[in-house]
Amino acid sequence: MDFGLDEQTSIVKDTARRFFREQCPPSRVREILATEEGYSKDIWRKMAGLGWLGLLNNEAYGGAGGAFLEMFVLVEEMGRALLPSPFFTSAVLSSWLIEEAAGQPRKETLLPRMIRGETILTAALLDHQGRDDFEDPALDAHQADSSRYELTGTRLLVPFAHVAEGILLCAKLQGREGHGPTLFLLDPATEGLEMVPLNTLTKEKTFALRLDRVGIDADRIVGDIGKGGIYMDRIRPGATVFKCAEMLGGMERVVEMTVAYVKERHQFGRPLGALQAVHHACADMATCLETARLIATQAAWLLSQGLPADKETATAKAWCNEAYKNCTAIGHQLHGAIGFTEEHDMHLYSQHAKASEMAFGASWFHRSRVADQLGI
Amino acid sequence: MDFGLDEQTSIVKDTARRFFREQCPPSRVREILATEEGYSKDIWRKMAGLGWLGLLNNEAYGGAGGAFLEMFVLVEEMGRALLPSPFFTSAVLSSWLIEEAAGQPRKETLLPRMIRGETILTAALLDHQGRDDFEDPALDAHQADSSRYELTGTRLLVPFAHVAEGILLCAKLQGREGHGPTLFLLDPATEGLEMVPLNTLTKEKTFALRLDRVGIDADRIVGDIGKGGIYMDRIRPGATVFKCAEMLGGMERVVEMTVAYVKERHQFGRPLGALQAVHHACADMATCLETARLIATQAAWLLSQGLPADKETATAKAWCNEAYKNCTAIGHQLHGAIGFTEEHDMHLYSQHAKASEMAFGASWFHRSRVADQLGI
Amino acid sequence: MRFTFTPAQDAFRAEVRGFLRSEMEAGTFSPRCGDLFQTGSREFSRKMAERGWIGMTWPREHGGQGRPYVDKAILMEELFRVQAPIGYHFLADRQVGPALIHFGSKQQKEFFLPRIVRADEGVSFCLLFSEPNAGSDLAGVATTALRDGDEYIVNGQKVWTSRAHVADFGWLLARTDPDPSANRYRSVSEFIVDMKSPGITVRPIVNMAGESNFNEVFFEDVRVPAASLVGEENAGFKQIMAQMDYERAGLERLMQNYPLFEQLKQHVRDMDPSETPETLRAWARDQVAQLEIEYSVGRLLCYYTAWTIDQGKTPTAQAAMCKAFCTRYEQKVNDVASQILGPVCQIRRGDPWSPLRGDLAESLLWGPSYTLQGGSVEVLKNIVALRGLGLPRK
Amino acid sequence: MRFTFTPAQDAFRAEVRGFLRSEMEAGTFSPRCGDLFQTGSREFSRKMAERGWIGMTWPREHGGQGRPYVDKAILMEELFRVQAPIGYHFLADRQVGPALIHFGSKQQKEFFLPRIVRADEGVSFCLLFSEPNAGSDLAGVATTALRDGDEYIVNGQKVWTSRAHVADFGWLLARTDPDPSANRYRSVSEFIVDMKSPGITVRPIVNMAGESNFNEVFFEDVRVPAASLVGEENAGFKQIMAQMDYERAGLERLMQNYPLFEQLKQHVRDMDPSETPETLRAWARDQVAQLEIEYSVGRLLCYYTAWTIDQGKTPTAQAAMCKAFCTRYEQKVNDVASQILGPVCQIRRGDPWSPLRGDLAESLLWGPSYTLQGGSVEVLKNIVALRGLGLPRK
Repeated sequence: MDFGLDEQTSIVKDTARRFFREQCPPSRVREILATEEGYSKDIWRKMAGLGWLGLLNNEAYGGAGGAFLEMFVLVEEMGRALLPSPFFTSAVLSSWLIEEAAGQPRKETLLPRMIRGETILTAALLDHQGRDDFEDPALDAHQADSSRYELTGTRLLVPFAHVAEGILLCAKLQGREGHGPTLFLLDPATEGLEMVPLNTLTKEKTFALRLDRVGIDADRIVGDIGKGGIYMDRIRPGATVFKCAEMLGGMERVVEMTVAYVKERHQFGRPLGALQAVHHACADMATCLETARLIATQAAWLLSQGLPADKETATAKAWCNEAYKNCTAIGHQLHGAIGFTEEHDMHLYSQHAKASEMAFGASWFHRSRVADQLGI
Repeated sequence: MDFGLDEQTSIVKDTARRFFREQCPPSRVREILATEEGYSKDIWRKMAGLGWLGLLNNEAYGGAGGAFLEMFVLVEEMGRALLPSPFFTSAVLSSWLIEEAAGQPRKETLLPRMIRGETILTAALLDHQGRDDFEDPALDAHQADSSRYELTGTRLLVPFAHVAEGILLCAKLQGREGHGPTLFLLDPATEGLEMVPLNTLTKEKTFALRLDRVGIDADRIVGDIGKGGIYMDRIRPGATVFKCAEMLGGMERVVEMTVAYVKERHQFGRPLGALQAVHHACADMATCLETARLIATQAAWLLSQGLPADKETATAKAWCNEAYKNCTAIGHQLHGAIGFTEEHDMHLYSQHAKASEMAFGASWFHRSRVADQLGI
Repeated sequence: MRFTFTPAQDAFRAEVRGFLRSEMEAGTFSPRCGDLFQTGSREFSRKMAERGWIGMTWPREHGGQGRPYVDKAILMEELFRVQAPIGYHFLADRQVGPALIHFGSKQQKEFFLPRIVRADEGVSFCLLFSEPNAGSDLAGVATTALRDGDEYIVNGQKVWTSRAHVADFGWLLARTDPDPSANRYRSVSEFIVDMKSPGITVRPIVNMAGESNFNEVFFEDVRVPAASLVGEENAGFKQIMAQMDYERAGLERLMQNYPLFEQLKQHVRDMDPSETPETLRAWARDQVAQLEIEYSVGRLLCYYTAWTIDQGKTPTAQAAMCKAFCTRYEQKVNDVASQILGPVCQIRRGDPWSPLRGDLAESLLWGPSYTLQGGSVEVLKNIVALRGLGLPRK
Repeated sequence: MRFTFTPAQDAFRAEVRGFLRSEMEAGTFSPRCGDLFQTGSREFSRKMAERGWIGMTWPREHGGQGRPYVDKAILMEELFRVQAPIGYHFLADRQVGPALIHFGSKQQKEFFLPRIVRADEGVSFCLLFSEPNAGSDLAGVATTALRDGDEYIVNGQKVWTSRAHVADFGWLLARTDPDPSANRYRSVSEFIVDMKSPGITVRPIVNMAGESNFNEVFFEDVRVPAASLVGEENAGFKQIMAQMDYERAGLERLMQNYPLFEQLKQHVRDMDPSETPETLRAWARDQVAQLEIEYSVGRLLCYYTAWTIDQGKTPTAQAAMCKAFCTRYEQKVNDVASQILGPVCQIRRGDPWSPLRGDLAESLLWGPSYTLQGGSVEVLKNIVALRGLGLPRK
């Protein structure tokens, strides 16, 4: 057992902390959210320059060769800063899916450009009900002619689709070459694709896609026909754990902010933080944070070593979901009305907590996966 | 809406409070539990004299004619005093089952003697796994000859079987006259019946019954063949609500005891009860008690009026289960080590809370009944 | 004992429900979660006034109907069930009227009470209690009101004031004894302030739901006639504590997201077994049943508190318990609903994919405020312990 | 970073497990829930001593093995997994030894440490901390130890003392500065007292499980040599707080009812779908998974605390957090298990119908004590807030 960060990982974490503190203070978060793009091209370029867009990719394409733990701490710092950016959907999900699924030529075309920050992809994981349906997609791909398919269905909550060069989505293919869940890389400019901006809690740019017999060429299939679910299965545990990292960062900031506030704020003639109820609430927050950090880092380490981690991943997500939620609830309670104002940062974190709780499975889902692992 | 007790009910409650305070203080509870009989014949006689053994029975047999709310407050006071006695199994369950199921002659033979305190019955509701199985009993009754059956199976946690004149049990009858769950009144002296005393948390006298082809005459069938489940269904809602009453009484005493203790006990140089954490814990206890009282009394009142109360009964038991458990947990936490000693009363209540939580359905069961009522 | 309503009460409920149904059919409003106390129009309030539904519990000599609080609770339950737009008169009806009846001068009563009851123009109120440095601690207000001849001069800042930008009058709590050595519980007073007075500036605060439902209010040498003092000078804290008991007991603390709960039940009923994982169905069933149980408990607690008031008792501890319990329930509804609905819970009202008519996302935004308004859960539990159980303060 | 054990640690675990398996096969003990710290024999402790498993983390110059706390945690996890009978040496190993190493005199170290490590006869300890009026508040002890020449004279009463009736020595906390105006945190001292000293009376207390696992201990003019003082006079409170950090971090706070949890999982695995309501199965599945999650979290927290000690840090807040978290988990196991098993949960060990080998009923009896020993949850959370987060005391 060794719970300490390696030097290399520590350096990434410290660098990221400094970088986001300078580049993306809370005031900047609000500004970026209000722009049309919903992210800062300037920050994106700088992140590319730091090599952060290719942490998971092969060195052959300019990546860092699967720097899993570095990615973990980097995403944690992003969560802390609440950086609005397509990083998760592009540099985590999409570039990894391409890495796992695509053939050599597509990798060579796409990955170096993605890693250099020249292009962005996004992944459309959720069906019309908001369910992750890679196993059995509610999106249909019917063969139109020998080299063309038609896509029909709805995708929800597709982040940054408006700035992406391509949208990865999984459709149930029925065709001459085979059938089953198949990964496609859709061009957002494709005729007939309707892209509706969604107004959500976090204000992150995200879209509904309506596809009604939208044509797509067969050469836009990524990887093998019928293997969409398998590709997604390869990246889902890691993606889940990176989502935990993002939550950890947010949680840490909420605890810091709240503890600082109760130390300074006076009520009934003494600091709020001298009340026993406040002691206990803060102790609960600190416990949530410390335990979430341990359990998420454990899963990350196991995955980084290529060790089995199904149970640990499910445990981590189930625990982080509840821990972050508890922390923001306590944070709001202790901040009182001030935390409920638009100008305060507290609510940015509570929206983030809710959005990330929902991503890659709510707690009931992960408890059920733990139960599976226990054979019950 | 009128949340006040009627005068008649108030009188019973006050009388019972005084009676148990005098007759059954905590020291006496321990003495009674240590006796062979496990109850006080003297107190039993006096209770008969007060008319309390026939509250649910028809006036024709010496009963009070279904004094449902009086029974509710009486059982509440018993729970408060933790009176060890066969009252619940005999004067609630058995006499009511007889009233609902038996023919005139049996009622005339049994009920007046039960109400006068001359005899005790008990009801064996639970199978070998501890499940209430009146619908589909795990106890078999096979026809041995034209007027005899043989009972085979196990009954658990049958209270006071050692002092009962008869044991009501429901067996799955397969015979020439019919079949289905059927109520029998078994003589405890019947040859072949094995009665094993059980050592339980509450120390109440209770038994396992082992029946291996135990013979019983056909005239010991109570009511109609195949209707055992129906008879039980008639009394189960009321029995459940009376169990809630018992829990209410216990809960009230726990709250009183604990609040008194934290006012008087000093720690860190001031009363324990001046700590904010103790304020909040006591407020939680008080809320449990107040809400449990309201919700249980609502169900009792509806049943007393013959109104539908399935949802309210399930709500009451689910709520009382958790409320009593919370109160004893907080009570133990605030009493500290002293509450963990044999000589302190606290643990008598926590055992009672656990035993009564389990009686007539744990919370998951009643939540599921509420869900049924909601149509979900 | 009678754990149900009288036929007259049932008829009254049916009458209220009928009125609301026809208003909804006429398009006056629709049941939607959000800010329960903000939405309103004088027109709607006037219709309620016509039916005698404002000041219902007030004595007849003050223009009220002298009806029991249980009847009022029936009315409020029906209003909250559909989130009726009662903002114009809500605070005046719940708080201002009863406070004036208890502590107001003859002139104040005669001027305000009949106008409130009729929902006349110009008698909408806001509550000027909280300050940047005094949230739950009302004895700590720093805004001063200093006597100057026949007037008081008010200086200071209030915050979190709902409806300050539309209200005609403000119910102000201010320090009338500025001596720092004065007993803090005996140095504040209550006033009724005309919101159009020179020197008052109202600045909206945008909340996390993106709406400006509350405000900052600045006072700069605002002159208030001495006749606007309510009750005794320096007795404001005691007066306001008594008012709070009534504020806390209402069904509004249980039903802020009631439409969401109703829709959630329907959603779970309608979940297609072939499209829903069995685990989710079982979990949703268990959790929604628990919510239903807590709702039933909270509702009974509210009616019990109303009944207690009708018995002539002051329900201090009970009302605090009621609010602490009920607001926790409301937050659980949000949590369970979002877990059942999943990622789409984030999609806000107006988008076609916003689930449960948009009420889920809005309720999630408002959720943190449930346990803050009218005393935090922590303060409420202290009240239960100190006032209800007699635990020592020190 | 390495979130798993080294091959050497895996081998060590296997060795411990092998030893315990053969002891169980030989009938020395069987895994059963109850009083984890009470059961023990010198014989069993001696076998552990032979293997170097007592004083494992102590420096070699004190007879220890100088091994890391993580290794010790592996040992303890295996012991608790089967509830091995370690009562004879447990307190001396966990608490007395480390305290002597930090604060003991040369003679004390030389006499006690090697004997404890060997599990010699005559070095079993009990802890004389709690008093009738000082439970969690150790600075409030009233028992006095007053200097009289080369001796201290002890008078007073201790309570909740596990093993006082069998222990050879008592680790005593007593007031050495009886002046009531003295700083309460600088007026108590620690002593090692021979339990056979004249004037000591031990009276068993029967607990709610019907066992006399702890005692009252009365001191009447008990003469204790001055050389028995541990560390400095009047520095006892500071010393004991440092010791507590080590007491609180152990896996014993997570695993008091571990065999019950293992059996519960097996029970749920074995539940016959044809005999079990679907609702119960779904609920049990969800709840047991949640327990497993909390167990995993607690276990990691324990190892993390051990690792922190190995880094040379004092884990005050961490250890308090660990114990507060873990004991709550233990109580939840009891609650969930009883709801899954139903009414038979009440049937105590020994009866043929007692479920889960009797461990459920016994755990229910012991449950209330989980969150009391070694500082109540409330006190522990205060420590996290004050020491860990630096919140103000006043």
